[in-house]
Amino acid sequence: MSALLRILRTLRRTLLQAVPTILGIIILNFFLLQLAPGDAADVMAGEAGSATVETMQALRERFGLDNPVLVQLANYLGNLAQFSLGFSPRYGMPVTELIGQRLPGTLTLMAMALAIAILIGLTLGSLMAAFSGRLPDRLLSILALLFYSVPGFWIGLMLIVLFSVTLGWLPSGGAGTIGSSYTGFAAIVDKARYMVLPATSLALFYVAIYARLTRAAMLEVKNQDFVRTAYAKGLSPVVVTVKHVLRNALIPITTMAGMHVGGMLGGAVVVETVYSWPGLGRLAFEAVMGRDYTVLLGILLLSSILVILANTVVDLAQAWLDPRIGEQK
Amino acid sequence: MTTETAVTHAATPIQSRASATQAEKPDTPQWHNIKAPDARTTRTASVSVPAGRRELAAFLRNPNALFGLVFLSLMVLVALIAPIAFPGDPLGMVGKPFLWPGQDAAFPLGTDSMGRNVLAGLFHGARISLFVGLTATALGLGVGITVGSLAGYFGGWVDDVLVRIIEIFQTLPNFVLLVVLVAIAQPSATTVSVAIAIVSWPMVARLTRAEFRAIREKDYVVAARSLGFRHPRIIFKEILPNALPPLIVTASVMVATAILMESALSFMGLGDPNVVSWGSMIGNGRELIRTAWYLTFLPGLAIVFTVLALNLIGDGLNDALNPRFSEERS
Amino acid sequence: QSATPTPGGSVAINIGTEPPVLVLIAHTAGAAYYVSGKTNEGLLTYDENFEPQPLLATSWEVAEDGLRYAFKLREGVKWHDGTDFTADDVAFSILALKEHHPRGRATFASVEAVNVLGPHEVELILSKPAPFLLTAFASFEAPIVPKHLYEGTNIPENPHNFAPVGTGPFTFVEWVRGSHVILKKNENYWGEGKPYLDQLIIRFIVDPAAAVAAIESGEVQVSVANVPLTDIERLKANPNLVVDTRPAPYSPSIARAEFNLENPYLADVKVRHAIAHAIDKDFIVNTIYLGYATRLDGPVSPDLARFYNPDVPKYEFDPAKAEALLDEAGYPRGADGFRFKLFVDPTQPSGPPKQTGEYFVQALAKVGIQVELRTQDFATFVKRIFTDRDFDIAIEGMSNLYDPTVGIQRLYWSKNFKVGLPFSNGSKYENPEVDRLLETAAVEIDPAKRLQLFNDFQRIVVEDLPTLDIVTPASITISDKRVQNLKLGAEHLWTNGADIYLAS
Amino acid sequence: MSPASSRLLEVENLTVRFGSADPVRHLSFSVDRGETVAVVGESGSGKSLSALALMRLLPRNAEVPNGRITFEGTDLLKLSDRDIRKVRGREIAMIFQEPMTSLNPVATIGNQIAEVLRLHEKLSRKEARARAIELLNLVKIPDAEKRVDDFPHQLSGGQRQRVMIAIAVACKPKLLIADEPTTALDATIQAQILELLDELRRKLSMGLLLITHDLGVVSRWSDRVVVMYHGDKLEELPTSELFSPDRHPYTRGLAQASIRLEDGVHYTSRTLSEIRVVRDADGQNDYQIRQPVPRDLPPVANDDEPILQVDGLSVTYRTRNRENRALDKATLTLAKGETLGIVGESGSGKSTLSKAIMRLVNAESGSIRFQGQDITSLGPNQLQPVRRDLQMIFQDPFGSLNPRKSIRDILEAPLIVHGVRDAAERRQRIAQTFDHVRLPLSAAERYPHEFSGGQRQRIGIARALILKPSLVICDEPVSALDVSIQAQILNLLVDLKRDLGLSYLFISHDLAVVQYISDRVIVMKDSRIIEESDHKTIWRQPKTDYTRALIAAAAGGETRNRALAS
Ligand SMILES: Nc1ncnc2c1ncn2[C@@H]1O[C@H](COP(=O)(O)OP(=O)(O)OP(=O)(O)O)[C@@H](O)[C@H]1O
Ligand SMILES: Nc1ncnc2c1ncn2[C@@H]1O[C@H](COP(=O)(O)OP(=O)(O)OP(=O)(O)O)[C@@H](O)[C@H]1O
Ligand SMILES: [Mg+2]
Ligand SMILES: [Mg+2]
Repeated sequence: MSALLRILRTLRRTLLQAVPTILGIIILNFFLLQLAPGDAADVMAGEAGSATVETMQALRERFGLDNPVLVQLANYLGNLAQFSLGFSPRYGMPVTELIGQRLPGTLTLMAMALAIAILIGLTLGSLMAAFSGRLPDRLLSILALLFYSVPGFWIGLMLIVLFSVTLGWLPSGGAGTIGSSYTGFAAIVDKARYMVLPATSLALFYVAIYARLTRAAMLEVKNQDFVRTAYAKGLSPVVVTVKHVLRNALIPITTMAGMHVGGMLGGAVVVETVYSWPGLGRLAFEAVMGRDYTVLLGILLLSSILVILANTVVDLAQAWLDPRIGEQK
Repeated sequence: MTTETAVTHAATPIQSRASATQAEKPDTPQWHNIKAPDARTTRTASVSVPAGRRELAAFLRNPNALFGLVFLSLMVLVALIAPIAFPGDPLGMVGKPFLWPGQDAAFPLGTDSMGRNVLAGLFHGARISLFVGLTATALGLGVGITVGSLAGYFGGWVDDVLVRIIEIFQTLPNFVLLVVLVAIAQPSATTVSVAIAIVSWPMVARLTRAEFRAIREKDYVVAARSLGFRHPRIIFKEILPNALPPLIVTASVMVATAILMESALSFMGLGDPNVVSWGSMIGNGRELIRTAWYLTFLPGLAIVFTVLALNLIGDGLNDALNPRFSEERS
Repeated sequence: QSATPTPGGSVAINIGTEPPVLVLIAHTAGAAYYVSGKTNEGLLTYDENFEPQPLLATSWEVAEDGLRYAFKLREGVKWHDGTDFTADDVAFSILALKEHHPRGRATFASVEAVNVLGPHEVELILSKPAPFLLTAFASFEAPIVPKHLYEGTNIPENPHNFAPVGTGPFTFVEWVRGSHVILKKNENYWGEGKPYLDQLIIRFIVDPAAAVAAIESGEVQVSVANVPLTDIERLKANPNLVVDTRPAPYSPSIARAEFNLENPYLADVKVRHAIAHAIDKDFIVNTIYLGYATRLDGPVSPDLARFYNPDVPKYEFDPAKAEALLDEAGYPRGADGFRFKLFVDPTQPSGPPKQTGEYFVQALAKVGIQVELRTQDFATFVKRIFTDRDFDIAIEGMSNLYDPTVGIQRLYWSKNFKVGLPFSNGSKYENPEVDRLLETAAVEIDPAKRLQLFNDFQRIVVEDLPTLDIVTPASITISDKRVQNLKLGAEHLWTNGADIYLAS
Repeated sequence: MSPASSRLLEVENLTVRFGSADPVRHLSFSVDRGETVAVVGESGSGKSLSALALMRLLPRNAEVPNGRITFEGTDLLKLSDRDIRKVRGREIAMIFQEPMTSLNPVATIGNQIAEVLRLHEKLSRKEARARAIELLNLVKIPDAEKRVDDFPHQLSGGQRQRVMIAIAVACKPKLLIADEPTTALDATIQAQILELLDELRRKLSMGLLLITHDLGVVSRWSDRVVVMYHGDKLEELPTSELFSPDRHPYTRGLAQASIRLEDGVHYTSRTLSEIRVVRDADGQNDYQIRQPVPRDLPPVANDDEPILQVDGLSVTYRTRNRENRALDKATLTLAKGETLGIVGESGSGKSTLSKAIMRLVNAESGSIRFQGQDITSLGPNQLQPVRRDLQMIFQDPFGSLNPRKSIRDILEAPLIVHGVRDAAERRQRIAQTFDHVRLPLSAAERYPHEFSGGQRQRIGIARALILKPSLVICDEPVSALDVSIQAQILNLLVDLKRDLGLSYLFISHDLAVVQYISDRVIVMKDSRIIEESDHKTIWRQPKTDYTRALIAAAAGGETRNRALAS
């Protein structure tokens, strides 16, 4: 009975709290972007390499840059109120559509990366905790730190060289076989093949964090009395770890994973660049470079909604993991 | 019924010192009754260590931490002596381009595509990378801890407002925000540090807040309040030391993140072009990864080892600051 | 080129940057050059010697006075949507170019009227001669768009700019933003048996190292630009690949350092000369471009052979002379060893422009000029140089285009100094003689006289040195050796691609 | 009683070693089928470790250098890891000392019980659940069908303890180890649980190893007693002889130091015996029992204004989704020099009352007057001087000490906060307080975790006393202490009262202790004060049924001594 109620309550609270946050984000970003030198017309005219005063004027009109800043903000908010993210003259399409094109791919990539990171992280962390203070622990933690401290693009390029150029097993970039007409399972396999390398590159960075976190949490939980109770029942170490320790240790990890969702979107820029992956991170980067504020604001808005959603999911997951959460306090 | 039931040397009431309040006073040296079982295992030496030194001693006893400390000191030393060891601009094009390490004794680690001395770059790069890493972390920690502890400690509307602010920054994709900030402020070591601090503080704030919320409810904090401690004392002396472990781990990770973020910025061409950093060396060398891999590998190695050292120090600090661990290790 | 082309097959071309549009009717984005002509043809195409060749126009005629251009158009051509291609489309497109195309405004400025003389006949009436005009009808430069889809719309935002409908050998299939464009064979193409390819894929692999990996692993068959120069030696050794460095005459690019003449130091021609002597262009060619560039002494690239004047003053690398000039100009070295300080702003924060900037820092320091490098993103650069004019030396890549009046005049003409206008006369160079030469050349129909005017112009600007021209980078294409007819004529890779085929 | 057939467990020469220390040395004892053996001894004497050693559940850094543990003929120490797992939970089961934390917080109690059944009895999920409900019924959890899906935090402390018992007896073990099964439970629940264990022992004819420091419990429920001190077994004796005079001096000391409700001892009439252990030159312990000299106590000054006056105090805890009125219109007064004892059900609001008086939780209504001043709504700054005079000893001694501060820091901070600037003076005050609570000054640099539970409690007391307050609220100050230390602390509190004129609000679930120390007693139940009397009347003429039940449960002991009966 209380589980559903708990979930509904959490959801309602989150949604109510999200409104001011999102509004704050829009306004903050809007003014932040105003501070960046140059505007979309500069970029477009600059890219063209040749322009005239008239074409510049026309460009500014198209972007709505000829209005005072506050009017631009009001226009944007007006658009939002009608659930429209505006139109990007640079891309020649509504921002919603532009983002919509890339969102599924980005989300899958992020989800896969996060899944890989958590899976490997949990495994490494559990192993490290099991061998805490001994050689395997030391070696694994150095390995994890290596993953962490090697720049993402370096790993990315090395993986490409190894798996695409040398071995020829996996494609070097892109999000799927271009022009293929795969359906069903074949399509999934195809997509997965393209996703393995970028997801791994993206994940490795986080593996270290989860591994360390898991290790710490497991060590913490391991010393608690109820673990001893479990052993006293005659359970084997593996069962104790999986059934009793891990679940309790998952809570700080889910917290961290929630925090990483936003970070991943941004951290993906580099990986997306290396793998020519048509993702939102790259789009955001290009929007900054192109001073295409409607697109950028759209992405940032989406990202904040995503993060808030992720936080909610984390809250729910934690409420499920730990019955004490959400009931009291 | 007020007779002594056992023969004892304390048969006569003993006058206590200053207060003269006790019915009895311990018969000191051998007073075995205060046995504190654990006390027996504690060596007297560690008992007499004055506060503060114990942590240091515990830290220095930890071989990992010591290794980290030595390596980091070495790096700091390298940064300090860089101008003496390699006077002149590390960006100077002093040799033939693409000399491999060992190929020319004048450039033990080779030269890059423009004929710059890689070793000089590594030395001078230590200055900037450590500067960026440490400054950004210090700033991020400072702001994050302040905001997080205020939110977590006071709760209520203070918390509501601060959490909104944290959330606003947290939901922005870090790297994109970083790019925007650098685009606004022009790349330089300082602006890059500040920008990295701006994107990294929310994480610290969240963590601190969570810790503070949990610890705030602990009995020893309630006890501190009951003793009339004021807020700053409770925040900084009672709660903060207990909230440190995750923060220390985060801090050591943050230094690494900052160094790497600077490198990613350089990768995207948004670093400070007038100074060398490990990140910029990697950024410059990345296109050459296939032909002259040492150009990315060497600064990469420097980063890896520094990060490793920092993490070892972090772990060591954590253990040392935790009276339990340092005890067990001894 | 080789024997008999075999039809069929698919070719993927990596062009690096993703273009903002696919049809250049109201845009001039360089990345779109590779795509626009494949779907939307122009009236003419050009051979290596810039001789016009028929495309949508089968014949043409230029009046003696250069004020009337008449074109006979190809018959039986259909738009991709099945509608017939007619003279109305051409007239409409040329007027649209004149109205909306960033360069078209200037190119077609003197076009007073476009008259449709018949279903497949059209004439352009000019108010004054435009000697370059006949070279301006390349597919990507002056694409012809279907009137029935563009008329009455906001042309710069017309959805078909993003999903082209043209007469070209390839029809548009899809554009996945951030990833690729797929074009497929136009079965109704007018060219007999062409195109040979069934499919053409345009990829956008931004990262240079990844771009190399893609061509090495065979995922793309052609890669233009953005391949790290250091990898080229290795790629050359790859038996499956061909590295082609033939120039692209239709739009040769040059690297140059633009001096801000509003800066008191740089206003002094001696200082500019000193800087020229302090810079070792051979070093730049060899170290930064690894030899894949040609030293440049004047504003015209040797790739634009018709207008190239080798006979301009040369500033040899001579630091001593540079120092002497600086002393002479009244800027002795100060206590810190420096005479004065300048900023250098490269267009891009990475690659050769940045490296050139880095070299400037080092080279100028040697002659006592302290230089600070500033890198920034493109928007900031554009604003800094052309709006804020807060710069001393800007290092830019520029295109000569197919004619100096179109590609070079804008950079030196005093009337084209316009604050806020990107890539105009950023130096604020003002020389009445140069103005006169350029203005005269713009309407001079006698090629010999025109060439002379440009030669004089080149000599003067090299003497005055408002801009230090540095190199003209090679245009490098790496391709699978089976891909044939990739670069044809003056248009290079920017042709309609109908002749590309895969040798077995 | 032929040993061969009825002997269940035989421990011989067991030593447990942590690095250089041996907290258990050469311990030998045995348990027969159907027998209850009690282990008593000072806190930290190695009782729990010995029990853990039987289960092979010692902490990883502990080793067993010698000894044999023969259980039904097999040496447990020699079994492989696989085989010992078959013994754990099925043959030998254990109820751990700390019921609050010994259950997995994220699993339902039903699953935690079922787990052991499915493992050892190979029951199906459904069968195991049905059995779990049966077991919950057996341990008298009301509404077992519903509560089987509850999580541990939804149960009260006593109920959790019972779930632990259900887990332990699920597979009908032959030996049940119960480590302090009733600490921190109020008298009625304590009695119920012990009765339950005893019943199970009889029904299943299992051996019961009962670890406790409560001699009342020992004498009432066990057959034999093992007395431990510092890892050594001092002696083993039949329970009936526990109170006989010719035992080991330490055992005698324990017996004398313990107070029983039915003895009716009061601080005004008698000091409590203390055991003093002195190590001779040759390293032998010399156990001495002493009864401190009696004290002349000033009469309680009932005259002028009371030191504390609480009027209609109510506290409601508001959490996100429910309200809990933890204290309902409490009214009480406390004269200078008086000790007011508070007893009552667990969760009846005793700690809440003390925290409200301390202004650590905000009162919803009502007023608090302290030393004539209304402190109900003072701001933090005005409260500061009041805090100095009003101190509290927290219920959880470990939790109320900052784990990262040495004891010196913990004691010094209040002095600094309350304006003792002079370092020398602070040092002197600390030394003096250490003396008060019988802690050696050499312990000052150590950290809370380096002390035993009893010592921590004394540190808490020291912190409360160092500011020389006039009122101390003591929330269960002796619950974690064994009788010998309890006696010391109680004597100390009385001394301080005499010397400093302190007043106490004294909360305890141990009626005998409350009886000993209080001048007046109030009884709390369901957030209310239900009864108030002076210390004599309340035990003789309790007014409410609850109080009567409480006293009956606490006093039943001697009359039903099984050891004597059997
Ligand atoms: N993990 C450990 N590491 C080191 N010493 C330990 C550890 N656990 C217990 N000890 C020490 O072993 C001794 C015996 O502890 P044990 O828990 O058996 O005491 P106990 O008799 O059960 O006390 P109590 O009545 O307080 O529960 C104590 O001195 C304790 O400090
Ligand atoms: N911080 C809190 N938030 C919410 N409810 C609380 C809080 N503290 C105590 N309670 C609830 O208030 C009630 C009274 O608790 P209190 O701690 O005063 O009981 P107690 O009489 O001291 O019990 P015990 O003998 O177990 O210590 C209990 O139901 C408890 O669950
Ligand atoms: Mg114990
Ligand atoms: Mg309580």
